[in-house]
Order: sequence, then C-alpha cells, then structure tokens
Amino acid sequence: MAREPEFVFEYLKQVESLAQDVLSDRRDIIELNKKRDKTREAARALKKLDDKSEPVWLCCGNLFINFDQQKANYLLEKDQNSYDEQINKLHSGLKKKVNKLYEAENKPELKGYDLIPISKEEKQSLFELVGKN
Amino acid sequence: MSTAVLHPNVDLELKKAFEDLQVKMLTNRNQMKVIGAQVDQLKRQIQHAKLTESELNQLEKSVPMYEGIGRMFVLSDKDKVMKNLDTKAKNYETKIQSLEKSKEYLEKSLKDSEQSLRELISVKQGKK
Amino acid sequence: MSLEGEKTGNSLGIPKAIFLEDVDKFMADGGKTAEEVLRKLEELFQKYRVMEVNLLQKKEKLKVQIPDIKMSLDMIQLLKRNKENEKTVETDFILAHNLYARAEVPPSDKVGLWLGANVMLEYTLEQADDLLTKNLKQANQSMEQTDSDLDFLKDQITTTEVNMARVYNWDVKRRQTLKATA
Amino acid sequence: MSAEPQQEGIYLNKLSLQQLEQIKNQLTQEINVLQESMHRLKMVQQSFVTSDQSLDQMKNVEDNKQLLVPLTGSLYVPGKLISNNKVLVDIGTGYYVQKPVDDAKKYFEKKIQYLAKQMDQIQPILQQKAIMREEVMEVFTQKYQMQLQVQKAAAGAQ
Amino acid sequence: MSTAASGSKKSKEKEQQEIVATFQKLREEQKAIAGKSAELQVEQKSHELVIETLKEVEKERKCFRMIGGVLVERTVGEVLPALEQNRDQITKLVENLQSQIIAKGKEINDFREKHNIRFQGETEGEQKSSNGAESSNKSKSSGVLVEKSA
Amino acid sequence: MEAIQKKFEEELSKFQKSQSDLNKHISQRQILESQLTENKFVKEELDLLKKEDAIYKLVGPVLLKQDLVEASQTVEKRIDYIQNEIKRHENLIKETESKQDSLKESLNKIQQQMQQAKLKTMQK
Repeated sequence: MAREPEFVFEYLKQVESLAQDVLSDRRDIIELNKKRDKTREAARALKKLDDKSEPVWLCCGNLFINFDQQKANYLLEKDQNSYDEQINKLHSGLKKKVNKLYEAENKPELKGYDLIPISKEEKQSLFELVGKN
Repeated sequence: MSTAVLHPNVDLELKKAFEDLQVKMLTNRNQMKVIGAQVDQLKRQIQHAKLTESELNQLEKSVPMYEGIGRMFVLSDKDKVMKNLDTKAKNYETKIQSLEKSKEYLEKSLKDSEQSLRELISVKQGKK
Repeated sequence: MSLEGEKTGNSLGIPKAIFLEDVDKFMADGGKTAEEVLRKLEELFQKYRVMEVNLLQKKEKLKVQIPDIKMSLDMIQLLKRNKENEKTVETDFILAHNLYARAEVPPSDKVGLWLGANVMLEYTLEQADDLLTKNLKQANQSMEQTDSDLDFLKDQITTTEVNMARVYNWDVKRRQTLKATA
Repeated sequence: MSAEPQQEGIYLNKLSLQQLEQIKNQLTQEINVLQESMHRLKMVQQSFVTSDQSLDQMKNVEDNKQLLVPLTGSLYVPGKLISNNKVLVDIGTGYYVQKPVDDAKKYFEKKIQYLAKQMDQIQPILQQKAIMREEVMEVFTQKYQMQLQVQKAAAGAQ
Repeated sequence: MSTAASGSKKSKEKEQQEIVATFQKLREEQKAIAGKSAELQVEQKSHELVIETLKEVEKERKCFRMIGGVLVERTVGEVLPALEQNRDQITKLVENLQSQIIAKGKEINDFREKHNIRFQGETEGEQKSSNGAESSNKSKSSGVLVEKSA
Repeated sequence: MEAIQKKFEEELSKFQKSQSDLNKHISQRQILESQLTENKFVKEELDLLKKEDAIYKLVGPVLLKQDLVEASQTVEKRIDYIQNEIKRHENLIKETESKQDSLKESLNKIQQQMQQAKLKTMQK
C-alpha cells in the first residue's frame, strides 16, 4: 500500500504532460497550415498578374523587399515546402505521441484505483479553503 | 473641504452651488495633476537634451553622427545635431510655458468659484 | 523527513518537492502541527510560483529574440547574394508604428549588429553570420532548457498542491476522530 | 463627496456586509478592466505620436541621404533614403497606402485624436466607479463597526 | 450607543487606518526600489555581455554608441572605456539601491514591531519583502547577444 | 423523489449549457464589433484617398497593388457581412436569454416540488 499513492500520482503527471504535448503540437500544426495556405494564396495571386515584368514587394518580418516576380515565386515555393516539411514532421511525431498517450490512459493494471477522484476532491476542498484557483 | 459651514437643513440653492464647486474642484485638480506630470516630463526631456549636448560636445567635430528618426538613423554632423538639440529644448520650454499658463488659469477659476460660493454663503447667512 | 529535496536535475537549482507518501508517518515524525506543515508547503508553493513567473518572462524574451535572430540570418543571406551579384535592393522598412519608408541598400560587406547597452558593432557579413548562428543555437538551447525547467517546476507545483491537500485532509480526519472519541 | 448621490447612500445602507463586499469586488474588477484598457489606449496613442513625430523629422531629410536602415530589430545596414516624400501607411485589415508625408501625418493625427476621444469617454466612468467604490467601502466599515458593537453589547449583557 | 463612545472609537479606528496606510506605503516604497534595482541589474548584465564581446574584437573596428537618441560612430577602442565606466556607475547604483532596500526592510520591521502589525496567515510575505530583490526581469530585447543558460 | 432529482439535474445542465452558449455568443459579438470598427476605419481612409495614392493589399506575404474601386468594394462587402453576423449573433443572444428564462422558471418549480416532497417525508 505504501508505494501506491506515489505511483499513481507519478503516472497521472505523466499522462498530463503527454496530453499537453499532444495539444501543443496540434496547435502548431494548425498555425503552420494557416501560414501554408496564405503562402499558397499569394503564389496564386502572383500567377494571375498580367504584367510579369513588374516587381512585387515581399513581406520579410519588419520590411517589404522588392523582388522580380520570378524570384518572388521561387521564394514562396521555398516557404511552402518548408511549411510542408514541418507539418509532416509534426504529424508523424504526433501519431506516436497520441498512441503513447492512449496506451498510458488505458493501462489495465491501473483500473480499480479509486485514488484519482479522491485527490481531485482533496485539491478542490483545499482550493476552496485557501481561496485560490 | 469645509463641510462645517453646512447646516443639515441648508437650502437647495446653496447645496447645489456647493456640489458644483466640489465637482469643479475635482476636475480642476485632476487637470492640474495631468499638467504637472506633463511639465515634469518636459523638464526631464530638457535635462536629457542638455546632458546629451554636453556629452557630444566632448567629441571632435569630425566624428560622424546619425540622428535617430523612428527606427532609422540618418547621417548628420555635430553642428546640425547640436542645433537640433537646441531647438528641441527650446520647443519644450515654450510648451512648458503654455502649460504653466493653463495651470494658472485653472487655479484662478477655482479661486473665483470658491469666492463666489463664499459670497453666496455670507448673503444667505446675512438673511437669517 | 523533509519537504524539499536536493536542488538537482535542472539549471536553476530548483528544489524538488518530495511527495508525501505516508502522511501519518510524516506528521508523527517530530510532532508537527498540520498548520505548520501547511504553512511551510504554502511557502514552498509561493517560491515555485515566483520561479515560474521568472521563467515565463525569460521564455517570452526568447520568443521575441529567436525569430529576430532567424530573420536577421535570412537578411544576411540576402545581403550576401546581393553582394555577389552587385545588386542593389529596394525596401520599404518599418520606420515607426504602421509607418514604412523606402530605402535603397547598395551591395556592401558591412552590417551593424545591435549588441545592447546602446552599442552597435560593425560586422562583415561572414562575421555576422557566425555570431548570429552561434546566438541562435544558444537561444534555442536556452529555450529548451527553459521549457524543461518549466515542466519540472509544474511537476513540483502539482506535487506541492497534492501534498497540501493530503495534509489538509489528514487534519480534517484527525479532528473528526478526535470529536468522535471525545 | 458623500453628499452627492444621497439616494445611493440610503440604498447601500440597506445591504448586508456580504452584499457590500460583493459590490466592492465587482467595482474593483470593473475599475481594473477600465484601467487596463486606458493603459492600452495610451500605449497605442503614444506609438502613433511617435509615428507622427517621425514624419515631422523626415520632412527635413533630403532624398538620397545616407542612413542606417533597420532590417530587423537588431540588424542595420548602410543605405540611402529614396522615399521621395512618400511613405507607406498600414491602414489596417491588410491594406497599405502609399501617400505623401503630409497626408500620412493627417492620418496619424486623426488616429491620435480618435484615441484621445476614447480615453475621454472612459475617464469619467472610471472616476465615477472609483468614487462609488469609496462610498461602498465607507458604508462597509460603518456597518462592520456597528455589528462589532452590537456583538460586544450582546456579549456584555450575558 | 453613546455618541462619545463612538467618537473615541472612530478616532482609534482612524489611527489604525493610518498605521496600516503608512505600513503599506513603506512596503510600496521598498517594492519600487527593488523594481528599480532589478531593472538596473538587467542593464548591468547587458553591459557585461557587451564589454565581454568588445574585448575580443580589434580595437580599430567601427563601433556605434547611442547617446541620447544620437548614434555616434566611433571605434571599439574608444567605446570600451566609456562602457566600462558606465558599468561601474551602474554597479555603484545597484549597490546603493541594495543597501536602501535593506534599510527600508529594517524600517518596515521596526514599524511593524512598534505597532504590532500581524499578517493574516503566512509570515512569508514579510520575509520576502524585507529581503526585497524579487527580480522583475523587464524584457528589453533590442540586443543580439544571448545569455548563456547557466 | 428520485425522479424529481433527476429532472432537476437535467434541467440544471441544460441551463449551464445555455449559459456557456450565451457567453460564447456575447464574446463573438464583441469580436465582430471590433472587426466592424476596424473595417469602417479602413473604408473611411479609402474614401479619403487621392488619385495618385497607391493602394496595396497584403496577400499572404505578398504586397499586391490594388485599385481603389476593388479595394472599396471588398471592404464594403466585408462590412455588410460583419453587420449581418452581428445581427445573427444578437438574435442568438436574445433566443438564448429567453430560453434561459424559461429554464430558470422550470428549475424554480422543480425546486419547490423537491422542497414540498421533503416536507412531506419529514411530516410522516
């Protein structure tokens, strides 16, 4: 009995941190997807321009730099590829993480411990007492 | 605030005048506080300009200098920089002067209101 | 038995919060009152919170710094190419909030890097590249370290919270039995 | 100050300590929110003031003047100004307009004024809420003292 | 309830309020000094970093120094001593502020003992504030140098 | 008794859900309002432009030149859209509020029933 609370507690912390990790990766993917879409939209807009000789301004952080369209297209493509790469990398990593989390959440040997709700209640009652949340 | 002059059963005219004065005092005092802060800020900026001048004065005339405009730095020279610092300080001075004037005005108008309230009170008391 | 462990396992010397396995035994040891222990735990908890705030600030700073270094590195690459091709670049740069001015940047080997403390040092493109690359690496490492410190800290905070709850409940139970036997 | 909203004073007197505390907390929260938005508005306004001032200074700079161009927050390169008395202004929602310096100045001055108006609208509300909170606190202490005395008297009577 | 009694009660209550207000003012003052000190410490650190960098560089290299919004073009050899002087000044200021914090802490503790002020619950707050220097790392990120994560 | 309890809990959770819906709609309306102001500002600015001023639109990372008519139309369309969205959200807010009122009422009723039931058992 002596080891059990600590064991369960460590396990809970582990699940929590895994879940956090998965969540933040998902957020990153969404962000990157948005950026990729925007870049794609920009590339399409460039293709529609009538005058191919007119240079365009590309946003680079704090500034806009004048590029000829060919160069601009090249840079946009490069950006898109880099976004794709990052997204793919995150995706494959995420799959593993989700599996690990799923596994951890369903650890059969942990069934039957009713310590989880108790510790939550404890926490709650204490928060009410200390007035924190 | 001299609440002592007020009887529990003052007439409404006096009460109204008194309340108006209180509101005026509050807004005037706030405005004066803002002006005071602005003046302090300007004084600090003058101080800053003077300090910069004295630091730069120690340098040779030939040392290249760039003036900061927004985020960029524009090539200039010592004479021009010094002249600009001077005009800046002078501008701050004139701003301070005009602020002091509006402060004086606020003080005066507050005094006038106080005076007229006092007169009103004495008239009322005279009646009794 | 102590509430704080050794200051290891992280860069800041954050003391580890020790999980109270056996509250009965812990409380019996040395005859502490629940109030005392709770106060100590609360102190520890606050200490962690202060550290957490500091780390979060550090992280925010890095979050600004890292993209800036990355962008600077991109710019260095562009300047290098322009120098090779003898190309002048035209740019609308940010002059102030919502305001851009246009400038021409001729090919050049020299740039200024803002070091801090009101000092900007001139670098050749190659030198700037080296310094920025080094700094980016360092900043990334620092970010990783900060993240792991924050993780560690979060763990300690949770442990402390649970410890507080356990001691508190232990005390409630104790009072109840006291009442029942009285 | 308590002379002003008489009715409110009566209304406050009828409330319990707990209710008063609740009102106080709510007012504090509202004041904090307002103060924060004031602060934000002031910051934005200040940044527009800087833009406006930068334009003033820029008017005195000839074209082709040598300068150090900020490429990022920490990287500067030597370059030349070719603004030609025109600047690019970010007018929001992804639109940028290139216009003469004087027109740009007008734009920023309008923004500054708009923000000043916004702040002028918030300021009196903030003041009013602060006064109200003071009143609530005053009534609270009065009531609290009274309750203490009643309790004491009751204890003495026993 | 006699008016006389409530009157004396009121003055006592007022006195109490004033004591608390003074106490809080003292703590605010200490906090302000601590904030200033923390700010300067950040400045001190950035000076150290820059000095370290400049020391490893040729003395003739072009180096700009900003003085009151004006960027002055100089050399490393010229900027370095000025910077070191500046750092020494900051160090002195920080030392001065630190002793001020300690003095304030003593003043606060004396005041507390004199008026027998007690905190609700923890003694922790008093501990922390009398030692003062909670670093409020103001993020000032215009530099390119990165602190080592040590 | 148990049935009433269950009914109470059901209604309560419905109430809580409508409360969170309401908050969601309100915050969404706020976002829309600020978007509306920003777009109106842009429209105002576009209306002030002179012929020689150049307009650009940021598409992804590219700044593309646009003509005034096109830009004005786009912004106008956006304003229309946002205004309609605001109306939609206002209606939703009203709906949710009235739904909440009726839920409140039924909760009150159930509570009364519960109390009465309790009294009866106590009297027994």
